[in-house]
Order: sequence, then structure tokens, then C-alpha cells
Amino acid sequence: MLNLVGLILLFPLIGTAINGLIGKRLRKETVGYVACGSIGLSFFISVLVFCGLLLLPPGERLFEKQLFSWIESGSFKSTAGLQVDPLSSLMILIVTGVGFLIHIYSIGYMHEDKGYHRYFCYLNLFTFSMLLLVLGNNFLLMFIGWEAVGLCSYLLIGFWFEKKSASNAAKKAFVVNRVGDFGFALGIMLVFLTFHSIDFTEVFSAASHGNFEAGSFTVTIITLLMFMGATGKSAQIPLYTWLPDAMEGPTPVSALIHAATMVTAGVYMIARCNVLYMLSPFTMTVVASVGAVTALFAASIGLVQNDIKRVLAYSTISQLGYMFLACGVGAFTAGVFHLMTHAFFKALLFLGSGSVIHALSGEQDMRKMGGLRNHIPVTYKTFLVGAVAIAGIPPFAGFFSKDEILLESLVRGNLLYWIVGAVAAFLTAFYMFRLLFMTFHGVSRVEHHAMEHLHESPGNMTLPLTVLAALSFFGGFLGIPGASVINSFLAPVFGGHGHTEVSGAEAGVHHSAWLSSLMMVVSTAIALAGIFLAYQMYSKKPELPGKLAERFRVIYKLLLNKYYVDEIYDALFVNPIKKISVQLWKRVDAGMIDGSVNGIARLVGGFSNILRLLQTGYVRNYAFYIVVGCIFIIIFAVLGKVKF
Amino acid sequence: MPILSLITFLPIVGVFFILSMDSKRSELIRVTALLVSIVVFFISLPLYFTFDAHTYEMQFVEKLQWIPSFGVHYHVGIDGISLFLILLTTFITPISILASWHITKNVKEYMVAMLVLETGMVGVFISLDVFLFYVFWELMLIPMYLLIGIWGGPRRIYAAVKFFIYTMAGSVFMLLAIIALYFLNHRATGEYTFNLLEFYRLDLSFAVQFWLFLAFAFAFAIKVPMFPFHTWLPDAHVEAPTAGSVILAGVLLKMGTYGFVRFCLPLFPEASHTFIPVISWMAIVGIIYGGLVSMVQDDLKKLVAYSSVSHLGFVMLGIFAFNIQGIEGGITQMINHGLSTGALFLIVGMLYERRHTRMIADFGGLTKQLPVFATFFLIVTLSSIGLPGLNGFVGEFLILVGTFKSRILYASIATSGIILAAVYMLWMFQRVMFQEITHEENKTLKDINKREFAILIPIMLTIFWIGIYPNSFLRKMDASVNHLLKQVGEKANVASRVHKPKKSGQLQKNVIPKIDIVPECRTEW
Amino acid sequence: MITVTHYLVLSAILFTLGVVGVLVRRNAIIIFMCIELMLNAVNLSFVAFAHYLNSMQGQLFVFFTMTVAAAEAAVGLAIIVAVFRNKETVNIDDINIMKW
Amino acid sequence: MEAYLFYIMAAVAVASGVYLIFEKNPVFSALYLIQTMVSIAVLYILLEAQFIAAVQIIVYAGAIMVLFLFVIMLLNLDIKEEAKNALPFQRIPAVLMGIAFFTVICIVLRSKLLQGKHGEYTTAYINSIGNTKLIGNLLFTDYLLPFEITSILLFVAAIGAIMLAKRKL
Repeated sequence: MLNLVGLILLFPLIGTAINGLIGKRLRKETVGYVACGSIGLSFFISVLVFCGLLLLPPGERLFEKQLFSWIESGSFKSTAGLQVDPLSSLMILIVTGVGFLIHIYSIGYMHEDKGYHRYFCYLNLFTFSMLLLVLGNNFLLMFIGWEAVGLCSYLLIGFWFEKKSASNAAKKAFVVNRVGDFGFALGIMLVFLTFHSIDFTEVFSAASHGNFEAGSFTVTIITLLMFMGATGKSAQIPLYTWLPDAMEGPTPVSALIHAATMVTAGVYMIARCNVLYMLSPFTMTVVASVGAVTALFAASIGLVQNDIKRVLAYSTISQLGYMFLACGVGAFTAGVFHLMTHAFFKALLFLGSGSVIHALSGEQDMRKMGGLRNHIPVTYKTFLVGAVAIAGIPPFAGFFSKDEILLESLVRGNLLYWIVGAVAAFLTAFYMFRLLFMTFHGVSRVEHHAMEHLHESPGNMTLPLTVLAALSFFGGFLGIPGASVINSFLAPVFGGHGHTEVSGAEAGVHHSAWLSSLMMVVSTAIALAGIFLAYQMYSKKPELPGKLAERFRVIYKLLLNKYYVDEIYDALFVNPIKKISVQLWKRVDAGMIDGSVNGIARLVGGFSNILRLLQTGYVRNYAFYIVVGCIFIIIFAVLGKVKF
Repeated sequence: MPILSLITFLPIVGVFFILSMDSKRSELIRVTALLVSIVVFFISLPLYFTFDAHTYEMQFVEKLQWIPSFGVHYHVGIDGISLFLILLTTFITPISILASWHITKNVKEYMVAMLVLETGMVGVFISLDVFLFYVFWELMLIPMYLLIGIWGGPRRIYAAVKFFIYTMAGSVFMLLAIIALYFLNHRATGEYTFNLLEFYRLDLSFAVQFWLFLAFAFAFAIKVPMFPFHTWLPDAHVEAPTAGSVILAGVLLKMGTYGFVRFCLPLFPEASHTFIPVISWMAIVGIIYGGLVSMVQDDLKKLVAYSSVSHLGFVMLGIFAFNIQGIEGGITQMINHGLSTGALFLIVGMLYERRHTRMIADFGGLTKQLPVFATFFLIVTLSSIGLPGLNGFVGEFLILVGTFKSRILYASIATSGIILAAVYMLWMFQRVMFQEITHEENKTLKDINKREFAILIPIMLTIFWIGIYPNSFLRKMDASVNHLLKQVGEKANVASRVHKPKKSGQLQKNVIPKIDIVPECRTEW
Repeated sequence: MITVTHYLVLSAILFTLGVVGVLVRRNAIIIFMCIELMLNAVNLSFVAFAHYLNSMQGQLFVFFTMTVAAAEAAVGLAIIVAVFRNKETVNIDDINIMKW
Repeated sequence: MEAYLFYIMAAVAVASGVYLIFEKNPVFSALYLIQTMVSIAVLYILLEAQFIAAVQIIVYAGAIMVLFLFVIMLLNLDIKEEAKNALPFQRIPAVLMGIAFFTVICIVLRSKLLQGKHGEYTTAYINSIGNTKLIGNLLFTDYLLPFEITSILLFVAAIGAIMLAKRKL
């Protein structure tokens, strides 16, 4: 069954090809069937592969399939090969599973759009790229997927390319990601230089059995460079700015790419390279710190945003920060677990918000919503599940994963990480319920014309919502402390670094069960506090937020304007580079270089102009020169031989 | 079969055909030119399939006496380095001719120039006699000069003269160096010859190498063009007709980089080693500078022209990494650049045909009117950016790996060029293809027609082919590149050992064992 | 006794006069006449040489020179007439386009 | 007697030459030139080249110079010197160069460079056959080809002159 792994990639590619090449001539239904069918088949194969992997004993759960030799030059070899291990099999399930649901949802959501086939072509291509990213058996293949998902993200953010904001956001996403990729690419080169291979298995076995002492300079640089790539793709400080803007894309895209799958690629990469990261404590500190700071930072911005999708975007950044915090303290399992649960509930939330936007004919501003819960009940209910899940109320999925991260950050990291994480968790609960209350509760502030078309979404949109809601509820049970299925499943990947003894259930055993239980209570309390505050402010006393904003005007404006980071980047990088470039062009290129070239030409021309004066055009003048010439010729030719 | 001569001189035969035609029957002339170039392409294909990848020796060799009194031979042959450049030339030429269908002014002369140009370009890549090389090198200059000067834009005379004089200025130094080599070879072996393979065996003192390297490098650096010598390129590109730009970017620029690989490195290995920092820094500055300047251009062709400066900086960097990844990457990147930048110029040309402007500000939102065109444009843009899976990535990455192996600092700075590439290309793409249509004229544009489709499709297929399965290219160059590295490395060692006690030609002859590299030529025809 | 040198010096004087005339005069016809003067000077030296060296070739050459002079005069004067017709002048300082 | 005649004729030739180049009126210039030619013709007789002397008078002084005068009068040129003098500064250098030229030639003449071989046509021999007859013989035997070419030259010159002078063809 594991041999079928190539098919997982093949189906989305076929879907892309069909929709891309002849999609324009197909009927909309066919396009939808092709797109969903290809992902569905891919999901089916993924399940088969997953089962095939389960059949193997835990220690041997690693399968590699070499397809062909891709780039080979001297000692540099990169094969196109696929690797199935617990981590990647989990990822393909998430990607194809959530992807399948979102494809179905998109049929309803994008039905009116003119670029229907284009949309599904891109979406299939995205799935293919993401699968390539997670299945690739070497760094370079991962890099292909890495860049290709970036491309799809670019295409899909800019899907409504006629909007200037959308095309700007698309370009920004690609360029910012490129900055990260710059680091990733250098990292890969350094890996090749250090290990003489870029194959995962070879590199990791060399690293774990090799002579690389922990904290060696090279490994630190490698991991830092790769983390740079991760900050780009997974929208961490300082490269997070593209993600909020990416909400210009269609909402299902935001759900699939900018919440569930692509943005988690950074986490996946660090989890994949855990061997290297474990060798560099410094990098781990950097990862954890960046993750923690991002979690808090993004959550604080999310508090005051009014665009429903932007709130979710900042929430995503914040949650990704959590995952990096987990990876940074060495709790890779916790990170991946949160990655999975986050994929469920954040996809659910995005799709829910999409349903809201759909119902309101495209309105995204929460100040123009309110009281929608009776109009769109299914959306409301599923959205509520998602919100509870992300806030971390037991027994929903988010509770288990987030709780584990907080626990790990305290046990393996330090108190500071925990405090930051806990505050971020509080803020998360607060802004999610602020969103919920502003959208679904209270008085309706919906504009008149939108109110007329207000309707619940069709079945092909609500069905995925329901399924995702179920997953958001049950997903957490995979990682119940003490009986964590996911932990033992992923152990072969993360094993061998003294990992099992601390993470998840074993951590509880190791560090006394009471701490674990205490943590659960505390985090539940934090979440409840956040929800309560949101209820107080946005449901009971809706005038309170305005007053607070008035009171803490500076802070409010700072948050509303996202700490002016975009403006700072513009002022620090974008504008100076533009100005320098113009100067380079006008001054250096046209002025100095071309100037000197033309200057030489002009010099020659000027000199010739002086010489030209000899050519008066007067025959007499020329005759005079001839005479002078004759005299000299006679002097030189004849007089030399004169004998008197 | 003298396949190389056939490829080289068939276009000239075509020229005679075209010359005998009535200049009013432009359709017939176009079709004839196209057919000739397509036939040439198909004749060149067996080169690829019958090429023996296991040897570094020159293949398909032909050797005839040409000017016996000066020891000049008609001596041609290819190895894994020149193979793909020839294929690129024969591939690009029919595409360029097809892209010149809209030319109505002096069609006959235009097509004659194109075919002569093809002869010149192929000749440069196959010559193993330095004299012959120089002849072809200058030969291809003339039709290009005419293409720019006659069928170009408003400032065509300025651009054509600049192009011509710039290149000539470099060639003069190269000619001097060639003559110097000729006499040095005579002093060492007592034989008057221009045979490049004989020159390879010369053992030159460092001072001589230094100056000769400079002379050759000057000529090639102008042609590449490397950073401070690049200003002829934007002018030439902007003024040249579409096909001229395509060939200029696609093939002519490669002659500079090819010259470095074929002449500078193996002839002057020690000097080449000495010049690594200079050339590398020039390349790096070119990469960054080209990217930055490209970013702020308002003319599409100028933007692409400056991006060429950036891309060829990568090629030079790779070649001067002096390891297999770098050089193979460099050669791959030469082909890639020929394809992607060539395609970009074709695309800009198509836009120009429709709107008669190349200013970015005059476009915007074209995707809505030209969806198929937009797809092609996007693929080419991405290939130029170096997206993995497309051709640009393979070359760029190998170059960077190679550079990284030799000097980490260079590679680290050069890698930032890939960020800039994304910035300038995507910004351009956004302003041309995305956003709303702001100009009324753009609302009635037609999507690409069959001819344009036929132009772009082969390029697209090659772009994907190289991106997905580059080994079919890389394997063919292995032996040659390895040999080149051996030449560069070994000769540098030999030379440095013999450097001090240099006495006379006698001694040198003993030091360098006489090995017959090329089996005596077969000249049945 | 009159030697060949006498004739040659006379010839040189006349030739020099012709040269100076070409250089200082501006009237095309007079310049033309100065050229004829130079030709005559040369003819004189031919004949003088022929006489003193007992040869006929000098005289024959003078004969040919005269033919050439006749042809030249015909064409040259025709040119002058043509130029005059176009530019209304025979002042060669008015005809100075020979610098391109 | 011969010496006197030479000096007189030489003086006339030089004086006429000087007048020729300094005379403002082209008609007078032409007349001075004729005077020079006639005096040269006398010198030819002194050198025993009677045929050349005759041709000098007939062709040069007679035909060519008449043509000159004819053109001068046809164009009806102004008597006063041409108004425009673009190269006034050339006058003195020109005279100096003339002197230098003359000096150089004189130096060459004084040297022994100009040594010719003596031929067989002594004066006695020429006189025994007759100058004109001898030239005629030579022209139609040894120098036949140049002679015929001369005819072509004159023919071409005639056509050329017509082509140039004709207003429209």
C-alpha cells in the first residue's frame, strides 16, 4: 500500500492539468467534480498509505520511494523521492482531508465567480505542492514544494487581480516569503557543504551519529537560516506582515492556505529537522522566543481589528507562534499536535467566517454585523464550536494541544514562556469571543441591502463546516495527556533526543501528575476569564469598548494600526531601496557609467572636431598642403642621397 | 557527414535562395527563411542524440586547410559545453523568425540578416581555430548591427553604433591577444597555427597570462555584459526589434560567458585563479545592481535588459566558482537565460505589437483581456524568478551551491539577488497584468493568436523540461566540465611549478608532454 | 655657353611661379592657366634634357603632355562653365563643400 | 648670339609669368600666358626641337589659349579681383613655400643626381633626317600604342566636355 504514495501526488496534478488546460470549456459542475474528485482520491490513497504505515512495527515506519534523479552535478545529488513516515503521513492526511473539505466548500462559495476553473486549478496545484513539500525526501524537494505553495498562495491571494489591494497583497506575500526562502536556500547549501548530502535520512543520521557537538557554530547557522525560511512561510516576527494582507484572497483559500496547511509548513520543517535543531540550543531559544513573542504580539493586534478575516489572520499568526514556542522548547509533538488541531478549528473558523461573508453579500466589517445567530444557525453553531476549541475549553481539541504546549513551555522552558503563552491564551479567548459576540449576538447592524439577501449557506458549504466542527471536538482526544496516541505515533520521528521521557504523557509521569492537572485547571480558567471579559464588554455593555478606546487612545491606535510595522518596514526597507535604485539608475548608470562611455565618445568626437578644421574645403588650401608635402618628400627622399 | 558545417552554412544557402526572390513576395521570403531555420534545427538535433557524453574530446570534428601560409584551418568541433549553446541557437532562430512576421520593411534584407546571424552565431560556438572564431565573432556583429540600426526603434542609430563600437573595442584587445598567442605558440613549438587545442598546451608565464587574460576578459566582459560594461545592453535591447532582442539576449550574450569558459579559463588558468575575486565581485555587483536598477524601470524592455545583467552575473559567478556545480550551473543558466529572457522579450514584443508602447504605466489589468497570454507570461516570469520546478531554479541553485562551496560570502550576497528578482519581476507583472484596466485601449486587446502560440509553446515545454529533468542536459556536460576543471587546476599547478626556472622553449617542451588530444581529423567530403 | 642647367633653372622658376599662382589666386580660370604654366615648365625641361642627352623620348613625351593638356583644358573649362552656371561664380573660395 | 637669345627669352618668359599671376584681369593673364608660351617656343627652337616649337604655338598658344579666352569672355567675369578671400593668411606662406620649393629644386639641380644616358639621336643625326620626320617615324612605330591611346583620351575628353557643359541631357 505504501507504494501507492506517488498517486497521492498524481491526482491533484491531473486535476490541475484538466482544469488548467481545458477547464474553460468544461461545465462548472464538471470542474468542481474533477477538482474535488482528485483531492478525494488523493485523500483516499493517503488513508491507505497511513494504514499501510500503521501495519508496520513502530520502529520501521519509514518508507522511501525514489522516483528519478532530479539534479545531479558532481557530488551534489538531489533525487525526486518521496518519504513516508509518521510525521509526513499525518501531514498528508491533514492536507488532503482538510483540503478535500475546503474544495467541497469552495464549490458553493465560488459558484458565482467567473474564474471558477482557474480557482480550482490553482487550488489543486496548491494541494499538489503542499503534498510535495511534506512528502519530499530531501531538502531540495521540500524547497520546491516550499516555493510552489508560495506561488499558489501568490496566485490565490491575487485571485481577484483587478483589486489593487489584492494584487499588492499577493506580491507582498511572495516577496516576503522570498526573503525567508533566501535563508532557507542558504541553509540547504550549508547543509550540503557540511553533510555532503541533502537527503533527509543521510543528513539526520549523520547529524545524530556524527561528530557534531551540540551547539556547534555550523549547526547553529544552518538551523537559524532554516528558521528564517520558517518565519517567512509561517508568518512569524519579523516576516509576518504578509499574512493579514493575504486575506484579500477568497475565504476558502484563507482557510486552506493561510490557516490550515501552508503556513504550518515552517512548523513542519522544524519538526522534520528536529535532529538538527536539538543540536543547537541557541537556535531553539531563538525559535521559542520568536514563537512566544509572536503569539502575544499578534494576539494583541487581533484584539481591536474590525475585519472578521483579519482577526482570524492575527489569530493564526498567534497560534503559529504557539507551535514555534512548542518546537523551540523541544516539544515537537506538542507543536505538531497543535498544528493538527489548529488546522481543524482554524479552517472551521475561516470557513464559518466565509459563510458569514457569503450570507452578507461580501461584507467583512464586524461593525456592520451582529445578531446573525438566528439567520444562519448552522454557521453559528459550528462557529461556536470552533471558537470554544481555539479558546481552549475542555474537552475541545484546542484545549488539549494548547494545554500541552503551555505545560511543556513551563517544564522544558521557563516561567517567562509560560506567562507569555498564558497571556496570549487569555487574549485568544477574548478576541475570539469578541468576534463571536460582535458577529452573531447583540443587535443587528447589518446594512439594509445586505439584510434582504441574508440567507444560510447551501449544503455543500455547511457540510464541511459540520465535519470540521466534529473534528474540532474530537480531534483533541488523540492527545489526551497520559494516553496520547499522537505522541506514541510520532515518537519514531522525534525519538532519540531524550524526547519521549518529557513530552506529553511521559512528561506528566516524570514531572508529577499534579503539575499537569494544575496546568489544565489554570488554562481552563484563563480561557473562561477571557470569554467572560468578552461577554461583559461586547454582549452586556457594548458601550464599554468605545470608552476604553477613548481612555487608552494611544494604545488603541497603536493596536489598530498594527504597531505601525508595515509603515516602519516601508520607511526602513521599501522606500530607501526604491530611492537608492532610482539613484543608481539615474546617477550611476545613466550618469556615471553611461556618462563616461558617452564621454569617451564625446572626447574622440571633440578631438576629431579640432582635426576637422584642417579640412577647410578650399582647394587652394589643399594645394598648399600638397606643396608642403612635396617639399618634404623631396627633402627626405632625394636630398638624403645628394652628393655634390 | 559534416554535420557541423551543414548547420553553419545551410543558412547561407538559404540566403542565396532568398536573394534570388522578388522582394515584393514577402510571404514567400518569410516562409523560406522559417523553413531553412527549422531544417537547420532538425539537422542539429542529431548532435544531441549522437553526442558521446563519456569523453571530453571534441566531437564531430572537421579540419581543413584554409590559409596555409598563416597556419589557419577551418577547424570545427563541439564538446559538452558548446553542444547546448548550438542547440539553443538553432532553437531560438526559427522562433525569432516566426516572431518577425509583422516586419514589413525590407523583409528580404531582414531575413537575410537573420540567417547570416545564425551562421555567425553557430560558427562562434563550433570554431576550434582561434582565427576562425574571430572571423565568426565579427561576422555575427554585422547583421545584428543592421537589425538594430534598420529595423529598430526611434533611437536605433545611437543604439546600433553603441553596440557595435562597444563590442569592437573589446574585440580589438582580443585580436591582439590572439596574435600574441599565435607568436607565443610559434616561439614554443616552432609551428605557426591558430589551433585552440594547441594553444591549450602552451605553458605561459604568469605575467603573459595576466595580460592576455585581461585582453580576452575585456572582450568577453563587454559581451556578457558584466557590471561596469553593461550600458550598451539596455539601449540595444530597447531599440532592437523583437527578434533582435530575443537573439541578443538568447544567444549573443552567451558568447561572452562561453568565451570565458572556452578561452580564459583553460588558456590562462593561473591568471584566472588570480582574477577570481575581481570577476566574482563584478558579478555580484552586477546581480544586485542589475536587480535594483531593473526594479525602477518604467520601460518593459529596459527592465528585462537590466534583469539580464543580473542573471548573467549569476552565470559568471558560477563559472568562477571553479567547481563542477558552479560551471555546470553556469552553462545551464546560460540556456535558461536564453529561454526565459528570450521568451520575455517575445512577450513584450507581443504587447508592443498590440499597443505600440512598452511603458509599464500604459498597461494594467491585461489578464482580463488576455488570459492565455497571461498564463504564458506568468510561467516565463516565474522561470525568470527561478521558481523550483522551472528551468531558472536548476541553474541558479547549482551556481549558488558551487559558489557556496568555494566562497561562502559571495554566495550569501548573491543569493539576495533571488529576492530582488522576485521584487522586480512580480512588481512588473502586477503593474502590467493585474489591477484594473485603466486605459481604454487595453479593453479591446485580442488574446494570442496561433502564430504566437506556436512561438511560445516550444519555449514553455523546454522551460518545464529543464526544470523537471535537468539531468538530460547536465549529464552531457559532465565529461567536458570535468576536463575543463582538470585543465584549470592541473595547468595552474604545472605552471606554478615551472614558473621560476624558465629558460627556453626546449625546457617547456619537456615539461609539457606532447599528447595528441584530437585524433587526426577525417575530411572525406 | 648655355648648359642644360640654365634651362632647368628657368624651368624651375616658371614652375614655381605656377605653384605660387595656384596658391594665391582665387579665380578658377587663372589657376587653370597657372597649371598650364607648370606644364609648360615641365615640357621645357623635357626638351632641354632631350637635347643635351641626344634622345628623342623627351620630345615625344612633350607631345603626349600637350595632348593631355588639351584634354584637360577641355574638360576643366567645361567643369568651370558648369560650376559657374550653378553657383554664378568662379571664385574657388565660394566653393568649399569639399570638407564632407 | 644663342646665349643672348636665351637670356632675352628667359627674361620675357619669367616676366610674363610674374605678370600672369599678379594680373587682376583674366584676359590679360591669358595674354601674358600666351607670351610665355611663345617665348618658350623660341627656346624650343634654340634646343633644336622645331616640331615641338611649332606645335607649341599652334596647339597651345593657338588652340588652348583661345579656348581660355573664349571661356573668360563667355562668362563675362568681373575685372576686379574676386570679392571673397577665405585664406588671406595663406598668401605669405605660399610665397615662402614657393621660394623653398625653388631652393630645393635648385639644390637637386646642383647635385649630380640627374645623370642621364646619352642616346644616339645627336643633333647631326636629327638634322640629317629632319626633326618632324623623325618624330613622325617614332610615333607610328615604337610609340604607336600610346599614340592611339592619346586619341582615345582626346575623344573621351571631348565627350566629357560636352556632357559637363550641356545644360540638360
